[in-house]
Amino acid sequence: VAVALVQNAHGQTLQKGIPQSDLDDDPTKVPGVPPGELGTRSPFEKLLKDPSATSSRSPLQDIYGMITPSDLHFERNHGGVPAIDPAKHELLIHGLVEKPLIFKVADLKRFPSVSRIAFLECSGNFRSGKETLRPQDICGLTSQSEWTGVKLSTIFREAGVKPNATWFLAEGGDAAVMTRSIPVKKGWDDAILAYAQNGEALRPEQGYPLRLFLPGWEGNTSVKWLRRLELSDQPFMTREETSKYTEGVNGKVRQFSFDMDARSIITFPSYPQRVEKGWIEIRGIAWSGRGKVVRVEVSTDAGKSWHPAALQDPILDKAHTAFRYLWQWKGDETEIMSRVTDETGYTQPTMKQLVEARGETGGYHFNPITAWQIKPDGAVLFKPI
Amino acid sequence: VAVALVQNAHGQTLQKGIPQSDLDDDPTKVPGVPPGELGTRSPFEKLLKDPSATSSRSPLQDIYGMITPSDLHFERNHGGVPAIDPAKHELLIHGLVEKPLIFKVADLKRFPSVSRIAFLECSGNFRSGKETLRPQDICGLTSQSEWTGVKLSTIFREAGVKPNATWFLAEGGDAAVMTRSIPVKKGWDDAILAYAQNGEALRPEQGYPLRLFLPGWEGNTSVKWLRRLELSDQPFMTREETSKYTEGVNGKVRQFSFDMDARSIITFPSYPQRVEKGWIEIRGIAWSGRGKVVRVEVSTDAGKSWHPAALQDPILDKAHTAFRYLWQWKGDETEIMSRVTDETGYTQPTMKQLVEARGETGGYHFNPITAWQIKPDGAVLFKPI
Amino acid sequence: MLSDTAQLPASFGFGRPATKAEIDRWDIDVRPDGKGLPAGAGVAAKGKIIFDAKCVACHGAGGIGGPNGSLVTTTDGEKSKRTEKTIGNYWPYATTVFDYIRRAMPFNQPGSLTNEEVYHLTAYLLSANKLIDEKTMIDAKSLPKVIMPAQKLFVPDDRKGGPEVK
Amino acid sequence: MLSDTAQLPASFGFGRPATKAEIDRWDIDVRPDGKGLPAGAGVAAKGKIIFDAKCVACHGAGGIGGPNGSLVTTTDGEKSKRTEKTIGNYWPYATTVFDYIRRAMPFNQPGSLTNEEVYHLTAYLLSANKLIDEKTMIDAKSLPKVIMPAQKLFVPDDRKGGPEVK
Ligand code: HEC
Ligand code: HEC
Ligand SMILES: [Ca+2]
Ligand SMILES: [Ca+2]
Ligand SMILES: [Ca+2]
Ligand SMILES: [Ca+2]
Ligand SMILES: [Ca+2]
Ligand SMILES: [Ca+2]
Ligand SMILES: [Co+2]
Ligand SMILES: [Co+2]
Repeated sequence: VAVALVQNAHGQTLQKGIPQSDLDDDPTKVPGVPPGELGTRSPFEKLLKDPSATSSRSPLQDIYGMITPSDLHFERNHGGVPAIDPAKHELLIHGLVEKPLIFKVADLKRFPSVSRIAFLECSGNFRSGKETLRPQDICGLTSQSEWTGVKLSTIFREAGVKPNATWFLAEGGDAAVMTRSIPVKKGWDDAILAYAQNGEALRPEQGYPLRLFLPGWEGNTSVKWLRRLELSDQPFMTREETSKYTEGVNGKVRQFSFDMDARSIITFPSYPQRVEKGWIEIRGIAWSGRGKVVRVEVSTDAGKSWHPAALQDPILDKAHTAFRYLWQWKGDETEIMSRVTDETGYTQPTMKQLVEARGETGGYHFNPITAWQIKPDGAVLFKPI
Repeated sequence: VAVALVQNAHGQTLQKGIPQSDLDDDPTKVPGVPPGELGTRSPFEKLLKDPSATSSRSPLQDIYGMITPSDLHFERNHGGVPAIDPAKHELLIHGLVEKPLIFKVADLKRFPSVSRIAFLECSGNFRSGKETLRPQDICGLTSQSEWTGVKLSTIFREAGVKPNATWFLAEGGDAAVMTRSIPVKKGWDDAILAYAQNGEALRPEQGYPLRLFLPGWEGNTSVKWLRRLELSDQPFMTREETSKYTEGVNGKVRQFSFDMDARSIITFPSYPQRVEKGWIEIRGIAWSGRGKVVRVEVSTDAGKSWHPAALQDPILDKAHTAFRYLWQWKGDETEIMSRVTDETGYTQPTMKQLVEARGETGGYHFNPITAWQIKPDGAVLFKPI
Repeated sequence: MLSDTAQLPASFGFGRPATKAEIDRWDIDVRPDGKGLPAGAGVAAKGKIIFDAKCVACHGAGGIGGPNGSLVTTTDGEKSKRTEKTIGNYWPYATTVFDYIRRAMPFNQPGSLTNEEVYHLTAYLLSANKLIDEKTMIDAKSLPKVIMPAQKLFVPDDRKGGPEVK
Repeated sequence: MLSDTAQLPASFGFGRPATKAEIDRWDIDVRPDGKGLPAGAGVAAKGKIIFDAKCVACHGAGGIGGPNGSLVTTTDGEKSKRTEKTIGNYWPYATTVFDYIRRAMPFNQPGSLTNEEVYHLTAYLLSANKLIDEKTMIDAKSLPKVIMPAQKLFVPDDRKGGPEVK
């Protein structure tokens, strides 16, 4: 069989004649592929998001470190990914401002810029129900990038946001003309009009050529394909902040629930991985929409005792933070789980605590402690909750 | 004309019927592409490395923030990119060790892991000669990733490196069977056996499935496609540390010049960009192989006066650090340039200082201050040195 | 010369002033107080005709039970395990019906309806949900006044971080 | 239970012991003291024949002036602006010639030469560079003893950071 392992033009030319049997032997005896215009991904790496009609989940169990490769960043949209010519895309800011303005993307790039590494998570990011769920299935609607753009506060100053403006509408240029009302305070605090992600322009699925990015807030508020900002003295009560992205809590409906509560998940070992007896480095990610992760604890005895995990530097504000805990597994059946505490002192709750506090078994903003069953044969299964 | 702007199967199906004229108008009236298995890059973004027969340069002038997209990471190899099946790849450690060992990549992934964001730069990373050079052409052989792997010190302990081991040979499994001798101390200090980059497995061009990563050291020592480590009481004097990667200095030949001296470059504005009168955010990256960047200064008057630039957090050890300086350009012809100071107190020199210190006008490890000419019409040209 | 980009000039001067025409072209939102509602009016009977032509395939006959979700409250609430959230039982503001349909529906032809059509559809869906009488004319005046039963349920988020689970 | 992965167990037990055969299969390096040189021997005359067949296209007749660089020092050093770096004028150790050719050359068929062929080629290139007599037999004993003129030039890096530019 002829193979082309490096998938660019050079690779296909140079390597297509190499019989598989030679590769089995010794790559040092085969001239390699010369440098190219774009790097490739090894065909041995099968990295895929898991798409439904409305979202696509990041393969958390396959991801290392804190950066999500841009093509594996989760997706959630309400009208599909639009095809936008960046030269024609414009952002309008109007309403309670001194000077209504229109910016081309190129105009926005001229303003002082800022970069920050932060997670983005959909508030509908929880699934349970069967043992054969992967981290990707349970909570694959979270990803992390380095976002670059202009601070929204800079644009607020430029347009002259009036003192009586308390909310603003962020509107996308997609088929859903996605809209959310955001408190103006968030705009002054740390909102970014992002045009880049992990060193390059935003990917189309993440809002190319321009999106709002609200660190720590539920993903839907970081409106993608952003084309309009209207300053107002009240919220607009759009469909996404009334019919959707609200949740029943003790007979009421909680609205404008922006903050993403602190959460963690063990990504190794997890289903469908298997473990062997001996030393196991338990690995995972932890994050909080309210600041830094200060502590992650791991239990390897089904929650009876908890032990501090090591956190990987740099520990950033509102960012996925990798944690690790070294465990010697003797082969006994057990359950492993993690819980995070953030800088506000909030500790990730159990499902039981969440249900007790809210009087609901589902809805948005479910961030329960997630346990994995370790079977004597090394199989790892999700523990449905 | 029919266009397919989102380049996955869905995109091609859904959008191929959209006439270009509709896209000109309003993407809100066109159903978008549903979520997919892999994200895409907008076809409007033309990001390419610039390959020669032996290397390929990162488009620094097009990159935002501190992470280099993995497919734009620079390349330098001496026998091409090998095609390696990760299930068959092995690492041998032997020589002055108690227990010679062989690890599969999967074995290495079981050890305690570490991640760090750090630059990788080729020591041959300097070109000059004409005004129409981009940052990519001048010093595109530097890139930055989040690297994940196992500390080499962990593997040293596992194999039992003997006290008399002072050097080790790192050997690649490519057609060059690349070899470098490395002081054992670096192995204990901060060397990583890296298997992942920016959240996913190493890319083939960066050493898939395993590479050595030596933070702050000249790129060639971070041997890619790593297959063997031999502990020794002396260096091996391989071709890459004698005939190559050595440099004439005042009549002598400097060898084992590992550290990458501190360096910075303004990436905006730079050739072939153009500027307009008014406020310009001068942007660039600065880094040092000897620790953190502590200061970047910018001159907008051809080096007569220097002003501190803002550094983007997080400022990491041996990492590209973004800097910015806000400048009001009145339209006069001038030159702009940057210089970095690292935590050892080393300040990036001028070419004149380098030539005076070394008695050579070329060779490895040239890190001079780089100036851009700003022409009255807004053209930006490199100032050859 | 500024040494830190945090010390910004009063204005950078980038971008261009937006004209009224440019704002009006995009300013399609409708607030709960009716700000943003265009001229025009609608009635349920006309809305039903449009609904049956353009919406029924996805949202079901009478707005109940379609593949993309019910829009109208059913009376068999007791029977189903969890009552489906609809305009009638979950939407706090009637203006959102107009706003959302105009911006996003029908899903396969977004932005294709006239204001008049949206008024008719809004009247139809409010009437089918028994929120207005089937004869009530819906326009910029009347729509904000429609009383939505769910509105009293809505409370702003009171989570604040800290030890308490909420 | 360890709370920090910095406190490591004495051994994790991952990987497997390497057998001598497994080490020998890959242990192809040659040190300046000759450690690693295999059995066999070579002479320049035989090396020239191999060179003309397998190397000349890339490195030029007599190892001078090929598209992939000269390997042999020319006498017209004065004429060219900068003397090309070759084995004769820049390589500090003769053992590197054997090591490098065996591991990486010919570029288009790497790893294809026998040890005997590499000894012949090494002898030829050393002789062409006038570092050995054309009759000298090169083997594990003699190769490390070849005196390389460039060796005295090599000094370890003395850059250390700090204010000094070096
Ligand atoms: C091709 C399928 C389709 C058609 C036709 C369609 N819709 Fe929809 N509708 C949807 C989908 C899908 C959603 C959910 C969109 C999302 O993901 O946010 C939706 C959502 C809605 C909602 C919000 C429901 C809620 O509870 O939040 C309303 C109201 C609505 N549609 C009204 C209409 C009207 C009125 C029409 C006809 C003019 C129509 N739809 C035609 C598919 C359709
Ligand atoms: C198809 C072209 C080609 C052929 C044939 C070839 N070489 Fe090379 N040779 C190269 C290239 C290219 C390099 C530089 C490799 C690199 O990038 O490190 C090189 C480098 C060398 C060097 C190191 C030169 C230096 O100054 O560092 C030696 C020695 C050498 N070759 C010897 C040989 C010998 C002996 C043969 C034949 C057995 C041979 N080459 C055949 C292309 C070739
Ligand atoms: Ca074979
Ligand atoms: Ca048109
Ligand atoms: Ca080889
Ligand atoms: Ca409005
Ligand atoms: Ca639309
Ligand atoms: Ca050896
Ligand atoms: Co919410
Ligand atoms: Co060097």
